Amino acid sequence: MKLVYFAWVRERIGVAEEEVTLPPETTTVAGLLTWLAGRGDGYAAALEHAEAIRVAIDHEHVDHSAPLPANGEIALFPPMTGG
Amino acid sequence: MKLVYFAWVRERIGVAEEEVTLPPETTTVAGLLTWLAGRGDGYAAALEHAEAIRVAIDHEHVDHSAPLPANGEIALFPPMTGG
Amino acid sequence: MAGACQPMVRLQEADFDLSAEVERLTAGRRDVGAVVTFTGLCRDEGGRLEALELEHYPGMAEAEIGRIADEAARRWPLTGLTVIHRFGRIRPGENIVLVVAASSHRRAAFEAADFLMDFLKSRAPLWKKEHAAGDAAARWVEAKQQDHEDMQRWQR
Amino acid sequence: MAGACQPMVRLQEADFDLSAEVERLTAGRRDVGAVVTFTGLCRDEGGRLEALELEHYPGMAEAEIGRIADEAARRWPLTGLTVIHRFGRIRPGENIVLVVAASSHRRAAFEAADFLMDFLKSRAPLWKKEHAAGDAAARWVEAKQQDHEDMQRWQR
Repeated sequence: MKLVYFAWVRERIGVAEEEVTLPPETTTVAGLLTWLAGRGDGYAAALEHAEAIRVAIDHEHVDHSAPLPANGEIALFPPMTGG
Repeated sequence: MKLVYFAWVRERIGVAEEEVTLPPETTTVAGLLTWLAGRGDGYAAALEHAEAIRVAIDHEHVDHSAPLPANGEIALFPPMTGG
Repeated sequence: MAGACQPMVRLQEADFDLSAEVERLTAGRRDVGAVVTFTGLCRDEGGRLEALELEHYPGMAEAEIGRIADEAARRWPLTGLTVIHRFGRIRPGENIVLVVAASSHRRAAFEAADFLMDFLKSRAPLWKKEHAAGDAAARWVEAKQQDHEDMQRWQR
Repeated sequence: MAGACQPMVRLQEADFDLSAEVERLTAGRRDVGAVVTFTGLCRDEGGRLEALELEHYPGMAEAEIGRIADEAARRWPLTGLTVIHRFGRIRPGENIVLVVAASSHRRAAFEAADFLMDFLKSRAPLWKKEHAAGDAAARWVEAKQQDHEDMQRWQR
């Protein structure tokens, strides 16, 4: 699974993107966030308030309850501040 | 008293402006419109639906109940269609 | 904020330059966050119209639009406001009217421009005559009830 | 009307040209009656700000703004719609974002531009980082509750 990060999520985790292999029991966005938070201090800092993290699957916004696809690009980022 | 006319009010009356001397009992805008309507066919045609005619005294919109000034410029015109 | 901005109002026969008018309200400034422009153009009404003729009441048109603009500058925190209305003969595709509203905040700029247009339509002493394509006689445009209702949205 | 217009969406580092973008939606046409533009500019926040850094999600930014623009083109009878959002380093007084909405009717143009800005603020994957004047550390701008409320005005 390809993960991409933006803004302070990217800065705290320390990389802009990475490939990960998820454990089979991780099947939803919420599960992914919990699993990621356990990967290290940067991840924990980025996902401290996981409910505020926005998620997109293949360039479309999704809720934390969304199922994960078999393949695809999952993006994690803070609330948007464009415009 | 100086009277100025615009758009189809001007076209029906046939002049763009004129000086008039009002009878002493004509003291309001409504009275002016009634008096004018009796001055000829063009005036009667222009003021046929007098309630729709807009009036300005010295460049400010006024109601038909407004008193006439001693001097000044009184404008008669149709509802505005700019913008 | 140092009080209401001083709006600029012009009635002119010549066309206007959108970028130049926006530039006038933003050049050298660092406090403008939002600029909304409204440009009104002459439509050909499906080919029916050959030209519009815009008549105005010189002196009062400037004064009345100035009063509407001053009211907008009091109601919203604007950094600049410009209104230009053309008169004379205008052909389809040409500009008729321009409103530029600048502010630190986007809602103020949107609302002020919207307000200006609603009041211009119903309060500014200007009248449109339509010259039809072909032989049909020219006719004065009638005021729309909708324009009056649009203006009443702003009563408070 | 021949169906919804096809919006143009661009993410770019370079500045944009307001007049050129308006011209693109009006040149050679005789059916456009109203053009509303919204330009968002970088403010210096009373001297506090030296520059903004705009980060975007390439691919998704275009896709998401495109979806918002398509929704506007379905909701309002537009003849043209353009959205340009810059990314990279932007200094006070410089442009950040442009929306141009063209229509036969002024209310459609106003509402579509207003709608686009509200949705851009809350849905487009872009993030602003403020570089302060002096020695202060750069910091990410926080999303405002007001922006979320602005977007909800359009729910129906």
